[in-house]
Amino acid sequence: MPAPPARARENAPRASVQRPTAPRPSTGPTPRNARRLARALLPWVVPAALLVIWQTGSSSGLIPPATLPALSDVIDAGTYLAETGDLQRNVLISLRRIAIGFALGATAGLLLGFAVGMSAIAEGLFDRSLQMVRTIPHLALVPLMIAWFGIGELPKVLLVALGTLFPVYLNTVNGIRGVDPRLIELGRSYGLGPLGVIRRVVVPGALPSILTGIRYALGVAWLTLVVAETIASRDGIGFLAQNAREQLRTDQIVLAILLYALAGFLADLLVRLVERFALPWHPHFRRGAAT
Amino acid sequence: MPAPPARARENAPRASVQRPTAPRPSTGPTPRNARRLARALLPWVVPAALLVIWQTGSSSGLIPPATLPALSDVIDAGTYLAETGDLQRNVLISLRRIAIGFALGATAGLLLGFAVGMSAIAEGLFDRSLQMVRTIPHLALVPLMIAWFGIGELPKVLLVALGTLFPVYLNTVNGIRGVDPRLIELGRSYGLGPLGVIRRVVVPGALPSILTGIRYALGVAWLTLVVAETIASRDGIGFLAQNAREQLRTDQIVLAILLYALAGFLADLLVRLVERFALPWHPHFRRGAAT
Amino acid sequence: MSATGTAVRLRALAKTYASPVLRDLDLDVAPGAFVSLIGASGTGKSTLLRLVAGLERPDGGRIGLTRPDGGTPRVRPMFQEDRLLPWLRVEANVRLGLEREGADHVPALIDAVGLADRHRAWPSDLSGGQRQRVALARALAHRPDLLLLDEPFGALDALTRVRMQELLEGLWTSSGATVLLVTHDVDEALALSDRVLVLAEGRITRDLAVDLPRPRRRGDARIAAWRGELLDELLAHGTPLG
Amino acid sequence: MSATGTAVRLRALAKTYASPVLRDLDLDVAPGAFVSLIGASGTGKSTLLRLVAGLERPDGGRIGLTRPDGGTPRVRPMFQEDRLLPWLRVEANVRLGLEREGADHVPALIDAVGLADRHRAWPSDLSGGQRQRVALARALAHRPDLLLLDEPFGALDALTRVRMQELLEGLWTSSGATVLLVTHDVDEALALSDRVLVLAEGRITRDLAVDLPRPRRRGDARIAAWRGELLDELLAHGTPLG
Amino acid sequence: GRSSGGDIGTDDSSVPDALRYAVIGDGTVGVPAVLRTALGGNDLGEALGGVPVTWQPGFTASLPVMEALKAGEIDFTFATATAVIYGIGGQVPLVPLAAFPLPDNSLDILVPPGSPITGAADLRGKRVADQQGTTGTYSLIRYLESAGLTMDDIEYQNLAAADAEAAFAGGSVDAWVSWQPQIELAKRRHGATALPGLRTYDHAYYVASEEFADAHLDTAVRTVRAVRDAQRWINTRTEDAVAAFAADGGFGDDELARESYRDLVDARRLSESLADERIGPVSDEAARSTQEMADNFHTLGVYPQRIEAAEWLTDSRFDAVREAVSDALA
Ligand SMILES: Nc1ncnc2c1ncn2[C@@H]1O[C@H](COP(=O)(O)OP(=O)(O)OP(=O)(O)O)[C@@H](O)[C@H]1O
Ligand SMILES: Nc1ncnc2c1ncn2[C@@H]1O[C@H](COP(=O)(O)OP(=O)(O)OP(=O)(O)O)[C@@H](O)[C@H]1O
Ligand SMILES: [Mg+2]
Ligand SMILES: [Mg+2]
Repeated sequence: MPAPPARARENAPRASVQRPTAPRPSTGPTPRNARRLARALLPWVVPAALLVIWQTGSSSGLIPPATLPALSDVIDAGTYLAETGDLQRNVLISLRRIAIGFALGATAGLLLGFAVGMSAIAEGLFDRSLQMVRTIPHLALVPLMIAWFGIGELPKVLLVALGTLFPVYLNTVNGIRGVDPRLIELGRSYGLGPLGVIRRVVVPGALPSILTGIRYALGVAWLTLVVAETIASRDGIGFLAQNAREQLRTDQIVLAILLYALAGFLADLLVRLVERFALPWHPHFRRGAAT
Repeated sequence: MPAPPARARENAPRASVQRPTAPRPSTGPTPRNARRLARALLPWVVPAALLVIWQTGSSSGLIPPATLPALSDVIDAGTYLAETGDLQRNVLISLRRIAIGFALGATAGLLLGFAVGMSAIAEGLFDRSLQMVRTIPHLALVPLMIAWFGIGELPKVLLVALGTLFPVYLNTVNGIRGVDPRLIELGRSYGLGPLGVIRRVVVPGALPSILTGIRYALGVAWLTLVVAETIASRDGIGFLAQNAREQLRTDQIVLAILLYALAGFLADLLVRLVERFALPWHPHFRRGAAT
Repeated sequence: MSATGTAVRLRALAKTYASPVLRDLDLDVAPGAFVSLIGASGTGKSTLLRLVAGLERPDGGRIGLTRPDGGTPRVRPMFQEDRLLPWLRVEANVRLGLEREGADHVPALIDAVGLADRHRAWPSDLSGGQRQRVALARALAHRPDLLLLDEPFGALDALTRVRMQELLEGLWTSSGATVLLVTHDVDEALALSDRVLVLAEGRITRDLAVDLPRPRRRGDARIAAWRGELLDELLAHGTPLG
Repeated sequence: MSATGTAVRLRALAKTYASPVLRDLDLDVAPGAFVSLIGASGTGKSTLLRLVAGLERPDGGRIGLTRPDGGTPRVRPMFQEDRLLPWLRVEANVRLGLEREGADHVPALIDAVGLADRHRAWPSDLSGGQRQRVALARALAHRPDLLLLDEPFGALDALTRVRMQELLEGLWTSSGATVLLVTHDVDEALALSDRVLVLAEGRITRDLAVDLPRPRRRGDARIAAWRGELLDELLAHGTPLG
Repeated sequence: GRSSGGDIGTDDSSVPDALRYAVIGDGTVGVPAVLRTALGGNDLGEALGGVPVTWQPGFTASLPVMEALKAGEIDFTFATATAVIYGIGGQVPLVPLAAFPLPDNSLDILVPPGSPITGAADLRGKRVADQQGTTGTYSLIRYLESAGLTMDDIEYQNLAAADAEAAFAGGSVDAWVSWQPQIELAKRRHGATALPGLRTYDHAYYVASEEFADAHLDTAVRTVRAVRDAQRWINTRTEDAVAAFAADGGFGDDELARESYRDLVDARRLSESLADERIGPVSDEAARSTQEMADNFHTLGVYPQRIEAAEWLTDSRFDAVREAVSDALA
């Protein structure tokens, strides 16, 4: 039987005395478009509500500027930084660090994840060690990173790589363990070599989980960058945040936070696109679930 | 057919001209015990090798103390702190913060994860907002946390909760999406109410993924704690690390790092135990995979 | 058993996936009837069962399920695949959805499907036929008013199959439930049911009343004749292989 | 087809799970033979196939697969469940493990199992019988020297089943491969194979040579007699239901 | 350890390939800004006879600079007495080049507007924010002493300056000790009151890495002189300096920050304010005040060991350094 709808909302009444005709809402284009619009707007309800509460709270004086600067002040701070070109420059520099660090960390995480997920020996050798290294805070590592790798780009990028490695690693291992062993057996019986099994069976089967790891890692990359950009740097939005903090500029601190949220939004968008493209067979992405 | 072995190592030759008898090594107890011992020791190979390299490198002078203090110095630092009682006190205080923050964050992550995983409306409302909040670094949030929640235990515990929320949330959603929709349909057709479906089908199906999230979150809790314990605290191992850094006490910094690794090890052990107990049916835990 | 036969009434039922599967299908099943549905692979038998079970929305038409006493009918589908929950042992799978008090008959049922000594096994440790029997036991355990069976004996050898048929027939007789059975075995349909329906081209193209007393003998001449008729009917519409 | 029949030689084969499944099983299959295996549900038919395919380690005994020309035999099992990869469309599933050059016959094969118009479908959009036919096409596409089929027609209606049997028989005839077929349909075994084996109590308890010319007629008296004999043999050992 | 190594700068001094100058903050105000952009003709490269200067900004305080110094990434930097004490304790290979006293009003202790606290005695039982182990800690101790109080009499809150402001603004602390220019800015921003009588006792230093000082003492000493000249220029041409810093983005769009900075330069209240006239080779007085601070940290348990700072600072192996600095600044 075909895979049925996966969601609770689609739980049709199971055995009503009379089940009425349910013509698909494909008759008129208007209700469908309205529904589509509602679906597209839904994710913005919470952020918009927060922004409105914030601004009215600030302008009415309910939220004192010491607690949270007014939204307009934050926008001013952003405009000023954008006009001087600082904002763009810092964002680009941070993006570069993220890109390199993420590429390194995600690659290492994937390789280790596949090794550990596919081989019991690799699991025995590496898993425990990685689980132990995982809990070491980046902040605590900074002094050692400086001692070992100096104060240039290297320690910054390495910290980002370290931060992204673990979520990718853990979710890759989890994804591989979740692949139906009968399908792996099938692949093997049908003459796929070890690499073929990985490529045709393990990777697609583990992909949803791996993408969850990558999605999370894209967030962690930004988190780590803030720590990394406290290492003797005068650029990047981590430095912006840090500097704003030192100079007691709450408006810029909040600006940096909004920038991070924006980065999160974009990272999320990217992964959603990849998911849609890479998982056309997955029930969640086939049933036209919420965008 | 029964679920076959899942691991590459078990890839028996598929079609050799003559496949010899393979009596299970269950004949004598000695080789089996030896194998068990090897399996138990394997995870310690890498940490032990690192410790040996470290200590010989230090004592031979190959690793200058500025790069990395000698293991013996670190142990001395630990002994000193343990004798004064500082170590135990700080560890206990940190553990308490972790416990409360993790309980809060994991609960919120699970609830949100289930809401978003089970309902398209909840997904529309919350998912994007959470993905945006997720990338906001704790370090950047510290000033706001102080402004909003003061300098007591509350902001520290809240930061830990915030850190643990997201991995639990993301992995819960991923786990729920990975549950075979046919099994959910089955549960519904067999008269399980929405709660019954969650309890009997969704939770067990999503559990491996949820446990991955919890495992990761247990690590993140420690990472966040270091940041949290920069807020007006004179205790906790985050403070210990921070203080050691300011005093350029590399031995104590490394000590703190080793303590974090130990915390990671214990957290990992805990989750492994839970996995073994909660997933008796899972192929990975049934085939006697590496401990 | 306490089941109450349920009447099924389908009117102008239509369902389209990539291409139309069911179109304008009408069907009335009396409460307590045992109806078999046969048809070539891919003609929409499972789809029809899923529609009746409320698991799929029709693209047109009406589905009415009525219990003579006015209550809400308890419908239980047994799916074409076994759908055992991997994290529940055999007995827990059979108990699924039953209250603790209402499950006293479960051990007897597990025994009846020949799995008494395997009741603590994990589904992944069962043979294909064993899994199918667990799924059958689960469907029967609920004492449904309307039982929808999608090829419930497909993975069973000839003898086990006969035992399972006897089990089903016995429970049906004592319970008064309505049974809708999809099968690819014409003999099975003729041996068990009051009516045999042939599904082809999206409609019921043949509705054969099997008015023989029970238990039926395999060798009966009328059965042999009907058998030929039904196969001819199937042949007339062609298999998907042309 | 370029397959080379492979001889199978089992000696004192033993396999135990919770309890013994196979014990001291001996079997010789000549290269190019078509051998059917029947037995009650849960007697170890699938286990035997998995052992021959090298997917399970025996607890004792020897398994020898020999190709007359000395090469390594190409063994392909078709599992009892369809095991389609959900992330590959029908055609890609059938091509699995084939080089691009060696897959020219795949479209024809998909056509032969009646799924030409569904070759771009996702497995989850297929009916049960359609999925089984994809799995069959996949096993045949590899032109194996030894083909291990575990109830390959269980989800097919009578007519589609006959077509698939014809397809299999045709490919077997032209290729010279050895076929080991597990089935629960005694008629099917007698119609297709050179030998029918009965598996019971962990051993081959009956080894029946079916020396009839092909194509065989269903009505043959000898077939009817063998049929009775085989069912009696099955009955003698009892089904799991006692 | 290295600190007991041989005499520094006694071999012939050579010209380095480059000078790596650590900058705390982004280097858009103060001495580094002047030297980096050659304001008022103060060109460090030129003063060093063409040695290229690598500016290494972005340090959050002088303590992290010590980490970089230890890793051999930095040649020359400003350092507070605290950083020097911790540097000695942490065996950072540093050489003290010059010292000067901090202005004794370079710190403030703020209380919120309308607070009943008017002096040290009122701090009993109150929550006081300070970044532990800094100049402020030492000043706070002495301040409490003046009213017969100890640290045990207050609720001490260890907070970094940035976090302290948030806590102060949110009412989580009753008083807050910190240094310029932040504290003045915070005072204006929140309309806070500074309690009278808080003083600064310690010195600040310019230090070089041991390797650099030993091989290139001449360049190191010239750098000290250039720093002095730069500070001199700031102190005399305040309006020009502040305007130049502002043009370089030193105060962002924050007018208040600019004003308060100018006022602080005028009043000579910034850490480096006295680096123009009072800078010189490490004096006994500097060594004594630093030792006092180290002792205090040790007594209070802020730092676990007793550091023999004075002995270390006045060690004879730095004789050549002292001589060269005093010659250069003469
Ligand atoms: N979710 C789906 N999306 C697209 N096509 C589908 C879907 N489900 C079923 N179909 C198609 O609808 C037709 C009817 O499917 P159905 O499962 O009802 O057949 P069936 O009669 O049960 O066949 P079988 O005897 O092989 O199980 C098939 O051609 C199938 O490919
Ligand atoms: N992994 C396993 N662990 C424990 N028992 C198993 C396992 N696999 C199979 N068995 C048991 O071994 C016996 C033989 O199983 P097998 O699958 O070979 O039966 P079969 O003859 O193929 O039956 P069917 O006709 O029902 O498919 C069954 O009783 C089954 O429960
Ligand atoms: Mg079907
Ligand atoms: Mg089987």
